[in-house]
Amino acid sequence: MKAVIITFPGSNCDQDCLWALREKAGFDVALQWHRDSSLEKTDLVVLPGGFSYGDYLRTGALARFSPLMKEVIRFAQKGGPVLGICNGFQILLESGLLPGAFLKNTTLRFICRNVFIKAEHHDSIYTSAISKGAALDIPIAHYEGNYYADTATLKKIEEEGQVLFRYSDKDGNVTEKANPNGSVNNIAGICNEQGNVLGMMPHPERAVDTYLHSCDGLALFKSLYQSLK
Amino acid sequence: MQVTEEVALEHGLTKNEYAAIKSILNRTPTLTELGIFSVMWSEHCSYKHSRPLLATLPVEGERVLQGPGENAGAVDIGEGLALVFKIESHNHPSAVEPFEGAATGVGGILRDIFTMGARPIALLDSLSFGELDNPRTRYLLKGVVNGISHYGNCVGVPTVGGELQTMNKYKGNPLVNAMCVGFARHEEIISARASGPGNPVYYFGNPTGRDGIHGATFASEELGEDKEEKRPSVQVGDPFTEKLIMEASLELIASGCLVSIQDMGAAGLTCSASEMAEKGGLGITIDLDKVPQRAKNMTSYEIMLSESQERMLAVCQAGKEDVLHRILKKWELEPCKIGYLTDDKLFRVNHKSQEVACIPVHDVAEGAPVCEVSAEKPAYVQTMPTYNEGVSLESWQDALQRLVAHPHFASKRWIYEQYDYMVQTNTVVRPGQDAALLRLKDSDKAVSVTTDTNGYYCYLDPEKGGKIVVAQAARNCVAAGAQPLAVTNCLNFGNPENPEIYWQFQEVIKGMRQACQILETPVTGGNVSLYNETRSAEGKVEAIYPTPVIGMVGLLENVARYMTAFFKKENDGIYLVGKPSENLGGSQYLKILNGEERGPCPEIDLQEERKTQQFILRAIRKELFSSVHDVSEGGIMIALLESLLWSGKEWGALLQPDCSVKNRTAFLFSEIQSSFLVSVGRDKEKDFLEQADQAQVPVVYLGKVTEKPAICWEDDILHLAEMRSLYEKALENTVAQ
Amino acid sequence: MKKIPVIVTLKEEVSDPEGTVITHSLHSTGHTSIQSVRCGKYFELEVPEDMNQEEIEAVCRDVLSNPVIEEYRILTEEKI
Amino acid sequence: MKKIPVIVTLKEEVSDPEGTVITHSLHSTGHTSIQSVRCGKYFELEVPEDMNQEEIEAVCRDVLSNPVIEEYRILTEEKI
Ligand SMILES: Nc1ncnc2c1ncn2[C@@H]1O[C@H](COP(=O)(O)OP(=O)(O)O)[C@@H](O)[C@H]1O
Ligand SMILES: [Mg+2]
Repeated sequence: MKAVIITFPGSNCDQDCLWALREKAGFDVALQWHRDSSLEKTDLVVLPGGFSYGDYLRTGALARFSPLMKEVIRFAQKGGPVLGICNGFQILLESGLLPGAFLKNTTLRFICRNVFIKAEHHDSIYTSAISKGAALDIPIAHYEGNYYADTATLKKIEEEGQVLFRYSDKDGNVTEKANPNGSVNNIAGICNEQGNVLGMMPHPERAVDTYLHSCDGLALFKSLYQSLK
Repeated sequence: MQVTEEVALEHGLTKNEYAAIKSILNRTPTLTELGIFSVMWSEHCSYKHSRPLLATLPVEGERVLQGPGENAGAVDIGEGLALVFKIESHNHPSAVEPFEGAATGVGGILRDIFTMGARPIALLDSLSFGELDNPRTRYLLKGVVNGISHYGNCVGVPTVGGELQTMNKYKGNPLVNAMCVGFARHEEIISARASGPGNPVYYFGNPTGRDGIHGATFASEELGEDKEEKRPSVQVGDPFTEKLIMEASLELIASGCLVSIQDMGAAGLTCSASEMAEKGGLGITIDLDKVPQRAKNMTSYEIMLSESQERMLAVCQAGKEDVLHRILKKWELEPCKIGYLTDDKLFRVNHKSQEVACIPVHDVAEGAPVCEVSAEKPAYVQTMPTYNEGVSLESWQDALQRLVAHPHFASKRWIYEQYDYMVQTNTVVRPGQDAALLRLKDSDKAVSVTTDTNGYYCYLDPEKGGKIVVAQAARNCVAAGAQPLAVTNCLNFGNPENPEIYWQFQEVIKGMRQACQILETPVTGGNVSLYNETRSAEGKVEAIYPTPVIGMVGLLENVARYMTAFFKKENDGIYLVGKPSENLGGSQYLKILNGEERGPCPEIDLQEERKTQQFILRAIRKELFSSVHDVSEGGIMIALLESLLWSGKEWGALLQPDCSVKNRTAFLFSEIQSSFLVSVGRDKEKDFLEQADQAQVPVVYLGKVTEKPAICWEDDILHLAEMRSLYEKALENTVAQ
Repeated sequence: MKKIPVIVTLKEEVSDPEGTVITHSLHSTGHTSIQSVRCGKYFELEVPEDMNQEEIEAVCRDVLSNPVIEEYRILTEEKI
Repeated sequence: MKKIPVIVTLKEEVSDPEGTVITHSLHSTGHTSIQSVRCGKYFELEVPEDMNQEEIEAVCRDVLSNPVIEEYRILTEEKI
């Protein structure tokens, strides 16, 4: 099983994703520089977290012009799985692979801490191995993770089951108190209509062994590994 | 412009120094030369007030790979691995533009680490501010934390620890010190020492602008077209470029194409070029027309003195230029060859086909005359009132309630949750406890990192205070199960030309020296920040407390054995390892609750400290403890409360000390040294007590962990539910008001 | 050369937490007559005199702003 | 009520890394005729018609900008 992680200038979770996917989830992993003109043959593309282009202009806004993004978009359009984490999610929105936009957290502060998220359904390649009803204990670390979509878009992604993760309390209840950043409907992760592209703000690669407070991120990588087999 | 003595004085040089410059050159310096001397001979670059005292600190040890003198120190941690670390201040810029001031401080300390060939793995910040009831102080704190968060998060180095102390002595002059720790294999460590005459010198990173040029108190026409106010002393940080130059530098070093590398920090191109040449006993020639420039029509003076951020200088091995070009291009950086090394030991600067400076390298880099200073014991030390039993005390419950609501003691969550403390996925013990602990993925090892300070103790008794800060940092490492290895330090003081301040400086160093020797934690580097004082409206000058900040690294051979500070099990016995006291001298209790400064500073016996620390480390290895927390400010009471709250569980404690206690409040809040609060499983108690006895370490039984969320001592009861919300929310609420 | 000033603001229906916080802090420091503050971004483009207006619009629309949440306005240019 | 538009920019001598990176990106996507972009902030204050001009200036100077690195400009106000 092969995964390609794309490093943009300013990405800083590429090595963390590499370690988690290779050492903990059993993927063969290659890092590709954003300037490369062609995408290696792969089963999965990961857009990692960080501050591509320093988050200048808008978060994720400048990375979408990277040469390799054209290839990633083509790969996604052909149904290839693309996982965007944190800044990767922001890039997916800016490049139009997913709907919506991000605003600053309502606290107007960067937030780094573990939160709980709940999978909305288990029919996705990203959630099939997550136990039903479980709330996953996974870290967030972002300043602009306040998901926004206009009413029509929101209605559509809710109806089509595109919302894959919501912030919840530890028992899986989706409450206002459990919403760390003001995201509409507690949205933490969404996929496209076909279900092959997922963007999520929480960092599953930061919850993959006992020294890291939680192993719950593994469930997502396991889902992928099994579904893509 | 004609250089005269008057111009030299305006540059902050003394008459003697100006005379020395003229005799070195055998002529009147050019303006550019004068500028070069003025920054290189400033306190910041030359340590002319502190050098003789710093020389007394112990710098040697089995594990020291690199002591003071390079960009950062380095220690061996076995298996061919090393830690590289250093601390720096950014006090002044942060006081005028908190966001950018603090951000660029982080940028500077990161460069000190990666120019050594080490990958930065952790950042820490030590913050000393005035009380937060002042709106300006709150504005400054918010800006500083935001700036650190912005820069550190963006470059992808976790900020895993730090501290915040709030006392009004820092109101006009807050302290912002940042520490960085890096990881390297021995063979990757590179020096800033240049070698090989003829080797090309390259510049990369951001272009040079007119920012940060100080000493420039001239009429502006003489320096360029622009007005003084357009030449800001604070720069804007660019963490994005920093990340690129970090990756590029590490790749350049690994490729073997470099001879040496240095960042352009304080005193910019002047300092980096001359120091690199000096370390190698060489000369250097640079051509300013080749230096990338952001502003138009910059003079040679301006280019040499600019402190624009995120700029690097590297000496390449002749013949390997293509490797350098390829790596820099990959990281989207432009290689600019600006000069070469020479063997004439001269620092030559050309601009517009003219030589604008020609100075013997050694004289400019190392030749600053040491300043004559005298020390005088200040009167306040003798007249400071001391604690006695007549001082009125509150009940311990009321006292705790009030102290926990004070930012000095409240949870620092509002700060550290703004920092990405998890990136790189090595943070085992997160901020919010004692020292942070990072595992090293390539081995079983883990490292503890901490910064500690206590300006108040150092004010009451600088020598004792100096000892305590080192001991306290070591205790924080020990509590995590890590052996303290070495120290970096940032000495924040007032004006050293004032004999009373100089006395504080000298005494603090005396104390630090003894502690570093006895605890075997040599000093591998540091930074000095002087002139931290403010002038009040009435013209009274007030200095900050003498504030040494200790940054320490420790080593845990087996990460699986790491220890944490919070209680783990009901019914575990709670013990004090150390000697209790009822002396409240020097305590935050008196300072915050009674609003009184009363000595004496707590006693410390360094041999006792060492014995206790070694006992704790051995006992952790033998798995005798459920939890270990050091006792520091706020005494046993604060340590106990933190051990309870940090568990995240709704537990309490039943206190039944097996020693005599005259006054409970004094007993609980006395800031005893060389002690730890530990919890021990019932099945381990016997073993623990025997081992302590053998080691001749004093132990007092304090009570046990209970199911009921309250601290009870006979009829005295304090419920914890409210304590928790006070503790968690106090800082955020204070800052937000 | 000329300078083109561009303002990008959040659409009216999008909430502006930053503006809210600034308003709040103005009120708490006594500037109570300031009803509200909204925040946006400002850009100054330096372009040749004869630059094609359509390209400028395209840059504002496709790069400098995100049409999901923002709108842009080009102010009157200045010669430099 | 009236609306007061305020622009805060970095002083000319201060580096503007954001503007530099945006410029660079525009060039690499073919918008090479855009010489440079500088970034700033934009604020829209809603205030009473009769609001004291000095207070507005004070807010711009002391709250909305930091004179150490920034300067502000008040654009022509609009009735609302
Ligand atoms: N400015 C800060 N930045 C990051 N972490 C901080 C800061 N201030 C405090 N912390 C964290 O909060 C915890 C408690 O700090 P402190 O009370 O100073 O600890 P101690 O007294 O044990 O040194 C530590 O883990 C520390 O790293
Ligand atoms: Mg501690």
